[in-house]
Parts: sequence; structure tokens; C-alpha cells
Amino acid sequence: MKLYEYEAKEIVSRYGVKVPRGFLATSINGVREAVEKLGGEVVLKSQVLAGRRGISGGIRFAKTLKEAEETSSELLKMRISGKEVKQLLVEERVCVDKELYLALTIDRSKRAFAILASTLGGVEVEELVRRHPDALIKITVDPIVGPAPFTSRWLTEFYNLSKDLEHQVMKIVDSMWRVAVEYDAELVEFNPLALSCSGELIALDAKIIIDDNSLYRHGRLIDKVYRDLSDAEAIAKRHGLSYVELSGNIGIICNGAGLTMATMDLVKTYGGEPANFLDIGGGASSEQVKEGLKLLLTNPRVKVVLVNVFGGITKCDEVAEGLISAVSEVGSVKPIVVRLIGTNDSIGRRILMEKGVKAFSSLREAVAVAVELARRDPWRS
Amino acid sequence: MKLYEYEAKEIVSRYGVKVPRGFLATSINGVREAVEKLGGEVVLKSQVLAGRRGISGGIRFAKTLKEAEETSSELLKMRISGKEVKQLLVEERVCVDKELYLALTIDRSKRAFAILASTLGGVEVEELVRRHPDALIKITVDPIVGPAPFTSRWLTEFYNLSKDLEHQVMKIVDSMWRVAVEYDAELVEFNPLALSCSGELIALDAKIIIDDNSLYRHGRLIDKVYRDLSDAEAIAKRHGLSYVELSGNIGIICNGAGLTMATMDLVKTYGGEPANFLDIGGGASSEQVKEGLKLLLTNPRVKVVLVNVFGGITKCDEVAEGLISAVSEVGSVKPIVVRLIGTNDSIGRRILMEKGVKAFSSLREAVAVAVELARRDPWRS
Amino acid sequence: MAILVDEGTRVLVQGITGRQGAFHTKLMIDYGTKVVAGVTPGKGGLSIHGVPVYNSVLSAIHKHPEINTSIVFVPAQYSLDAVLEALEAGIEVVVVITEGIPLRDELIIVNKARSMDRIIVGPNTPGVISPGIGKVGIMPSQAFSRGVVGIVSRSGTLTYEISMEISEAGLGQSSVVGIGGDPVTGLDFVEVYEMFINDPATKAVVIIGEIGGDAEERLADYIKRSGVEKPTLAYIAGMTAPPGKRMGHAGAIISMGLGTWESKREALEDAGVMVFKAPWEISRALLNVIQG
Amino acid sequence: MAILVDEGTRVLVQGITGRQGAFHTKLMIDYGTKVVAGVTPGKGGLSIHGVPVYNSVLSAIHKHPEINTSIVFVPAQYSLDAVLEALEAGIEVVVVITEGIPLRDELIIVNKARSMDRIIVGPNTPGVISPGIGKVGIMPSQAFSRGVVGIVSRSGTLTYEISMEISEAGLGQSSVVGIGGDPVTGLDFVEVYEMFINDPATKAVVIIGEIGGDAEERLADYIKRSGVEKPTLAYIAGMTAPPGKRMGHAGAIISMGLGTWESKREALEDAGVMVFKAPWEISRALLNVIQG
Repeated sequence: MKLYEYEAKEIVSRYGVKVPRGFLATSINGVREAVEKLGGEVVLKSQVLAGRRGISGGIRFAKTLKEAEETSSELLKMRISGKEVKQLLVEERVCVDKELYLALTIDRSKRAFAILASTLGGVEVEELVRRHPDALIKITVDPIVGPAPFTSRWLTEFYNLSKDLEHQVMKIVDSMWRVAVEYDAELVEFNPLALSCSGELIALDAKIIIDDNSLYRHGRLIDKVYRDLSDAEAIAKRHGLSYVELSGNIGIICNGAGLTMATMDLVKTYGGEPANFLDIGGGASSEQVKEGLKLLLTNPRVKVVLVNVFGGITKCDEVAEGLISAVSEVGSVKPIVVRLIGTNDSIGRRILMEKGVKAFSSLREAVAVAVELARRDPWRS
Repeated sequence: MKLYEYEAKEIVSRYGVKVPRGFLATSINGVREAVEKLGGEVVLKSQVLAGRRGISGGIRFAKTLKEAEETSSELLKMRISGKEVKQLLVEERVCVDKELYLALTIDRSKRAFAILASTLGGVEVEELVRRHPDALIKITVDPIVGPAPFTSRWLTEFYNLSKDLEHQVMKIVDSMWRVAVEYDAELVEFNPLALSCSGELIALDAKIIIDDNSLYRHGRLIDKVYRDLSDAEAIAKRHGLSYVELSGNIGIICNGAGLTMATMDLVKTYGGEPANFLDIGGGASSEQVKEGLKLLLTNPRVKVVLVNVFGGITKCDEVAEGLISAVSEVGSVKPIVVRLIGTNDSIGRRILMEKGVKAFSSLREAVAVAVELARRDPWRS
Repeated sequence: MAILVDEGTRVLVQGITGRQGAFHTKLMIDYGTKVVAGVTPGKGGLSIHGVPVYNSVLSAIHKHPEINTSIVFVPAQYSLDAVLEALEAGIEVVVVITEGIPLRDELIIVNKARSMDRIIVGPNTPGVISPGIGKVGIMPSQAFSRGVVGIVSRSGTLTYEISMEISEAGLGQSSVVGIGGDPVTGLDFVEVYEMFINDPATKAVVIIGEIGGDAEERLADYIKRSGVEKPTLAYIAGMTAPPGKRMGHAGAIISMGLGTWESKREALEDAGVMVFKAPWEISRALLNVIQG
Repeated sequence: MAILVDEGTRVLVQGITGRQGAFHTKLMIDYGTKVVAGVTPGKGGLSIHGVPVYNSVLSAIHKHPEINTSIVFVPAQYSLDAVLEALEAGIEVVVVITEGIPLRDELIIVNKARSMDRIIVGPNTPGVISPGIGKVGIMPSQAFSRGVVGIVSRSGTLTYEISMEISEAGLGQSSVVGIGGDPVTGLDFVEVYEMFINDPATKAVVIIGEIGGDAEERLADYIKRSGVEKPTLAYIAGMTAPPGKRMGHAGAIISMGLGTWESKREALEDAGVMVFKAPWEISRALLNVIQG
């Protein structure tokens, strides 16, 4: 679960990391109050859980109160990566000497947390990793000790900072580690971490991602899980379904993450466009299947639904029951292509056949038919 | 560094381990006050840093105030393993159902801390380990997690306690671990850990040994290092010498722990009795050598001193200088047998020769001569 | 021959009294697996499908010292404890079925097992099956048949899908190992692949990967460096997955621009591995490779 | 051939500007060891006996990627950091001379190195010498000469004593390894012994043990189980040491009734190792064993 920038900053500043002075505002009035309190030039930062806020114009500077009001009124009407901007973080503008990148994340191959740092702060991390791997350094964190003192020596050298900043670097790295441990964060990132003109290291941006699997031990955070989900995502989550929206028109329901991805890929390979990823998981009930299918049937962009279930723990008859009840509840006429195989597949097929739905046993055929159906002109078929 | 029982109990009770109510007393008056506060039957426990207090009669029960006064007056005149009894821990007597053994210590071969438990509480641990290995269980502690919940399940089963005590067991084990981590303890031991008649687990005795190498990070403890040392041990420690008193009459000075032990062993093998272990360490100064030798020359039990130095970082001329000045400062006439070899040995031998001391280069000869000298009747030689 | 699960495998089921644990205990026994004991704290003394239940792994091992493998069904929040218990009791192979274990807990158990030279399969794995010999896992037996193809996978149902095709093609599997869908796993592709390389019963290896992380890239690197020559085929799921989104598995996410389908395909092909775009192409290609 | 230190050894000295570090850097260079760089934080840019000093292991390795071994002289309270730094920088063998490192710190570095498949020699060790080839340690070179006897020891000067006798007997040493005098060490007797068994230049192995712990007993157990046949001789110090007292070395203490001289002697003799009561008996016995 991603935290908002202002939440992440609130947490890390409690752990001793310096951040710019700032206030959260949800209205022009709020912005005005914040600007008055801060005085001087400000930064207006859209609070949305999406990357590329800067490039999308979601982060703006304002020299005067008037400018701040005008700009924030624009921002509060914006959408960034499809998300409405409802909150702005109004911050003092910091005089910056140098912008750095600093993150604490999981190094999968070393099976450990690692500090990731780059001299190119403010650049998208994807670009850093792919285009400037030489400007990156990775330092493993010992799980018992946390970041050892050498970590700050290395970073200070690597960043080419003066030696008297070593102590500040150590404090920041140590804070990141404590945040990661105490919040079960899988990412704590400062991009950029700025060296201010007055020689302080300040986190201009902060990002924290909490490990979803750990949320049960973080009571206060668990309520936040749903807040940034679309309606469909929230419904899916509530029913224990894994759901990701995509941009195509072929709805996909499968059991198992790998099979679901493979089905999406096959749709694409056969010339179609998947509308979503929807994994009902192992041993899904007919209720879960019903709710999953309803999501897709009620999505106006979905033209055809492709169901691909390999029964194991999941029983094909349960799946068939769920499909039938979803269709009857929604009253949809969208075509549904079903491929059922494995546990109780003959019962499942019979149930479907009774409602006039033919279930394939061949995945290839099912995919081909679904893609073909999606391609037809709706006004002609 | 060993802590006194009362100190160990104070620490562990701060971490939530139950101990009997009790007060420290250094006089009969103190004992009287304690008994009055406690009421009822008491236990009088001599506070000395030596094992086998029970067998030596250092732990006594008293039913009445009068009995307590009489007994404590005896105890306060006692010596246990050569140590004067100056303090008594006066405790309420606990009604005991079962006596168990529980310790947290280093498992060298696993390179980890381990819980050690036995159903035979109150027995000397040496005897447990050697005679009743089947009544022992060892459970490794993960350094990141600490004792995992299964630890208390295992212990409760192994101790054959009722399942509702699992929580108490977990709390104790967890406390031991926290004490070990926060105090750099190499041993935290409860022997016995009692199951009281009212169903509580109570540490009747508690022992903590702090890792000497960690004392620099435990400001408050470091002052205690000297308090239980003999005068000679304190002097040695202050000069950076490793010194252990033994019962023989041949004083031994060497450089290096292994060589010192080997020299002791050779003395014994040749029929002599070592009076001590004294390791001047690597690269000792003539000052250190002098102080070391003075310790032995002023020890009335020492009849002969055997010096065995293999020069490496240690320089034989420095050693020779130190020996000469010790003899002249103390004005001793005790025979000193010297074996010098290695760095600057010829200079060292010359220095000694000028004072009429012949230095051997053969270890075997030196040992033989020292043992022979110690054997001579002092009234005849 | 087979890897990880063989004739000597003696299984302890941790969390045997739970719905999943009890259900799969039955299926494992039906498949011929030697399930000798189960553990659920507080439920000692029960019997599940004829398997005695103990309160702790300690007492189970005490009564059944032949146990060498455990399968863990306990809920995510107790898995750390359960796996530490299995390791402390000396169990050599611990198959962790449980999904949703916190990452920090996984890091602890996975590193601990490695430092003790023990094996964790998973977490979040369907387990291991050596067709005709036994299974320590939850996969539907009917998709598998005894044969010559070794399969190592990050997925569940997709593996059944591909295995079934291979079974139908008459080739069958020597062993099928799910390494698990989480970002951090006990065994990785390289280690299982090495086992297959050393297993004479395995004539070819199928890798079933997915986006996220660099497990496939590391395998490619290993194959290149070691120059092993067993025919190796791969299918990678997630060609159409968008960056920054978790695709069902905790580990299936393209983050920081790493772990894309394209990067995995390139790395594997560069190492001489045949990468296919449809699951059903694998069995055909295997027939060519194995039968010439 | 030699173990741990050979012709390919390239050394980094951590704590090179300290009194001990600087002194032994000179002695190592004089002995022919390839000391390529040193590190003392804050002292980068200096040169010690011609060896360039860096602020961090990172920058030292960056300039001298050939470094594969480090020797640590930093004070006990900074050793944890120094060793973690060496490991993170990828150094393969870390020889920790420092005495007095807290036990908890030792447990951390020693376990970490093992899980990374790296080697820590020590802590509290005189180091390693492969006579005629190089030394990464503080032992007086004159006690050693190139030869056929492998020595592994928990002690310093006692090792020089016995080595000198062996040198004087004309046999010399292949390599001499101090595993360190602390209760917990990176390499233990078994691991070094195994290296000697696999080293064709080593014709016989001498074990120099002492009371405390069970390192000697574990070696005896290993020798018994593996049935190796290289002639093995031992000397154990501390026959007359009383229980419960530390004899100089942090590890040399008989506690809980474990680690007595008698227990070690019995275990080793039971495994077919000749145990001697005087250091000088070793070289004579070696002559018999090696020259027949």
C-alpha cells in the first residue's frame, strides 16, 4: 500500500528526517492559509498516488499568494493518471544546491534490504536503473545491525558530499531503516533528497510503500487500504479477488496469477486487448466467481468476457454456478467464452450447457473465439 | 563479569521475571529489619561471587527472627571459596512445587544464543551437563526474532507443565533474551526456576554474566569490574595483564594465553605446582613485565618464578629490563628462571647476564630447573 | 530418481487441523505420500485421516524421528513461528504453502534456512510433486504423470496447465517444483535447475516464469556461465502486465523498471533457452527435443 | 600449494594508520606479502610504508579491484563496522586480528560471513602465514619455514613455539592458521583441517588446541566420521587450568563442566589423533611420521 507524500513525510520527520515546512490543503482557502503561514515562495504539490506528478504538471511553484491561489484552483480540477487531485501539499520552497536519490528497498537476489542511492536525484527511478546504472550504488543492510556506520561513509563519498555531512547521512539512513522495520515498509524513498543551500539534507519528496501482507499488524494503516482504489478494485478486494484494470475490451477471469497473466498474454498474442487482470485465487466459491464476473459485466468497456479455469482446489461446478448467477443478476447479454478443465469439469460444463453456454476444454480455442467476438462490429453482430 | 544474585534479580525483575520478595542486608540489624518487613519464614543467602554456595552452607533458612539473627551472624563470619561473606540477601521463603533449570547462553558450535533447560532444577549445572544430558534440552534463539513462540511451547511440554503456564514461560524466556541483548550478557541463568505452590514461575536464584569485552558500552557496570578481584588480580587488570591465582608455589609469567597454559602444564608434568597463570599479552612493555613479576615476587606462596617468553611483537630486551627492575624494586632473593627466545633475545640475555641471571633458550631445561628449585627444602638450599 | 520429494520422504503437516491442512493431507495420502504426523498447537491427541496430531514439532519428531520434510499450512501470521520451529527441530525440507506472509518474516526464515543448509520451498507455492512417487503440495494429481521433464515454476495453475499438456504428450514429469510467487523465496530457479541438471531422470527442463524480480535473469546468467547442456524451455507470463501493478502474486510486479517480460525473454534466449509465447507450444517442442 | 594465503593473495589493511596496523603492514611487506591498500576513515590520501590509504573499503576496492583479502586492526568497538564493510565490499577472506570484540558483535559478523560464503579468520587471531609465500598476520616470520606440516591453532605464541621446533627439525610448514582465541570464531578447526586434507602440499596436520568450548571435540568427531588418513598430531594447552576461570583468551574457560583438557584429549585420541604433553614432542613425532 502506497502512502501519500504528506503521510510519508509526516512519518519520516517523526524519525528525524528533515522535510520542508508544509501544510495540507483541500481548498483554495486552505492553500491561502498555508501560504500565509509559510510566507515567501511556495511549492504546490498534488497529492495523488501516482507517479510522474512532476511531468504531468501536478507540482507547481508560486511566488505570490495570488499566483498560489490561481495555480491551486487549476490543480484542484486536474486528474493525474486518472486520479482526481483532491489534496495539495503546500510547502516552503527550499533553495537547493544538489539533488540526490536515496531509497531503502528489497534486493530480491540478496534476500535483504538494501540502500539504493544515485547522484542523479529528481530523475524517475526507472530511468535511473535503466539508463544510468553507473550512477547507482547499492548497499545491503544487515538485518540485525541495521545500516552500519560504513554505510554513511560510502554514501557521503559516493554523493561527493563533504565529510561533515556524514552524520546527517547516517541519521537519514538510520531513520529509513527504522521506518522500514516498524512500518513493514518495502520501500522508503527520497527523490530528490536535496542538499539545501544552507548545507542541510532535506527530503523534498518522500514515498513509502507498506508491505500489504503485513497490514494485519499495523492497525491504523489497515483502514487506508481502500481509500485509493477505484470502485471496482475495492469490490474485488473485499471479495478476496486480485483485480487490475487495463485498457482493452476483453474481460478476463482466471484462477491463479500465472494463468491469468498467461491468458491476458494469449489474448494479446491473438490480436485482442485484455480489459483487466482478475484472479479468483485457489478454491474460490461460486459467490466469489459471481462477484468477479459481475465486475466485468458491469464495466462498459468490456465487450467479451473470457473465463479460463484450471480446476484443482477450485471446483469447476462452483465456477459454473457463479457464472450463471452473475449473468442472471446483472441481466447482461455480453458474450462469455468459458474454458473449464480439471476438478468437476464435466459437471461444470453441463451446468453451463443447460443455460446455453458452451464451455471449451481447449485454451487455444477459447482465446481465439474470445478475440474474434471482441473484433466484431457491435452494430453488425 | 559476574553479577551478584541480588543484582541479577533486580535486573530480571525489571524485565518482568518474578523473584521472591527480599532485601539486602550487611549487618544483623539489616537482617532484622528485612525479616520484620517480610514476616514469616525467610531464606538467608550469602552474596558472594562463587559457585556451590548451597553446598558450602552459605544458604540457610530461618523460621523465626531469633533464628535469622543467629544464622546471619554465623554467615557474616563465613568465607565461601575464599571469599568473605559481607552481604546477605534476605528473602521470603517460597512454597515450591517443582524446581527447574533455565538458562540462556552461547552455543559455541552453533554460533548462537541458546536456551538451555532441564527438569532437574537446583542441581549444579556441571552435574546436569555431565550426568543427566537426557534431562537437558537446548533451543537456539534466532538473533533477529529472539525466542519465537514455539520456544515456550517446547519448554512447557518438556518441563511437563500445564498448558496455561505457556504464557508465563514465554514471558520469562523473552525477558532473558532482552536482558542478554541489552546487557551483553553471555549467561542469564535461573537455577532453580521454581513452580510455586500457587502456580507461579519464580526465579529462586538468578545469575548473570556480562561479556567483559562489551563493558565499554555499559557505563554503569564498568565500575564494578574491580570489586570482586583480589588485590593481586586488581593490580594485574590495571596493568593489562591476565592473571589467575592457583594453589602451587611456582610463579609463571609468559606472553600469550596458550604459551602460559602450556608452561603451567609442563611445570605440572615435571612434578611442580603452578602458583598462577600470568599472561603479559603481546608487545608488553618493560613496565608491564615489571609489575607482573612484582606480583609474583611479593606473593609469599611463590618460591620460584619461571619466565617463558617467545618474542615476536614482544621484545626480549624489554622483558629483561622489566625483570631486572622488578627484582631491584622488590629486593627479592627468590630464584627466577628465565627462558627467552625470539625478537632481540641475545640482547635480552646479555642484559640478564650482566645481573648474573642466566637465560635459557630451551623451554624444557627452564621448566626442569624451575621445578627442581621449587622442590628444594628452603632451610637447606 | 526425483528431486526434493522421493521414496524416502516422510512428511509432517504443520497446521493439519485447519481446513486446507486436513483436506490436502487426505489428498497427499491418497497420492501415496508418506504423511506420518501433523502438528497443531493445542490439538495434540487428535487424528486427521489416520495421521496423529501433536502439540509441537518437537513431540512429533520425538515420536517419528523419520520425519524429514514438512508442509506448512498455518495462517500467515503464525508462519514465521512454524517455520522456525521446523528448522530448529532439524527438518530438512520445509514446503511453505501459506500465502500472504509478511516480507520481513519471509526474509528471516529464508535466510535462516540457507545459513543452516536446509531447504525452504516457497512461501506461496503449490509445493513439489514427483509423479508416481509422492507429492508434498496442493497440486491436482491428475495433471501429472511420471516422466522425464523437470518443471520449475513461480506459478500454480499455469504449471498444472503446462504439465497436463506434457502429460498428454506422453512425456510426463520427473519432478515439478513451485518456487513460490512471493518476491523472496527459499529455493530459486538456479538452485532447482541445478538439481534437475544433476538428476539423471530429467531429460529436459521447463522454466515457468513471470514478470517481477530477476530470478529468470539470474537463471539465464547461471546457464550461460555454467554451460550446462540439458535442453531447457521456458514460458514467461506477464507480457501484457503494466508496470507498478502487482499481478496477483506479491512478486509479480515490474518495479523500478526491473523485471519486465522483455528483459527475461532476452536473457533466457541469450543463454540458449527456447522461450515460447503460448503454453501449448512447450509440449510440442519437448517432443522434438527429446524424441529428436 | 598453501591454504588461505597464496600467490594470488592481495591484501587490504583496515586500520592501517594505527600503531599495530602500520607496524605489521611493514612486516607483511618485508615478508613478501602483496599489501596493496589500506583504509582508515578520515585518513585517505596518506601513504603508509608506500601503501596508499583510503577513507573507505569502497574507494580502496574501486582503485584496487584485485584486493581479495583484508586484515583488520581496528579497535574492538569499530570492528563490527569494519568487518561488515569488508564483506559488503566483496572481500573473500577477512583476517580479524583485533582482540576484545564483544561476543554479540562476533556472532553477527561470523554468521554473516558464513551465510555469504566468505571466510573470517579470527577474531583474536595471529592470522595466517604460508611460509615463503606470504603472511596475513602478526606472527614473527623467523619461527616459520616453508615445508609440509599444516598447523591450525587457537593460540599465538604457543604456535610460534611449536612451529619453530618444526622448522628446526627441517620439516617446515605448508600454512599456519590461527583460528582465534575467542569463544566464537569464523573458521573452526574442522574447516581448516578440511582445507589441509585437500592440500597436497600438506603431509601432516598439527592441531594446537586449548581448554574451553568443543572445537577440538567437533574436530575429533569429524575425523572419526570422515575417516581421513593424513597423520594428525595434537597439543592441548590448559591441563592444569581450573574450571570457571578465563585463561587469557576469552574462549579458554571450562564452563558448565564442558571443554576440559581431559575431554579433548580423549576425543582426539579416540579419533586416532596422537596427543602430546609437551610441545617439543610434536616435532620429533612428526619426523617419525613423515620420514618413516
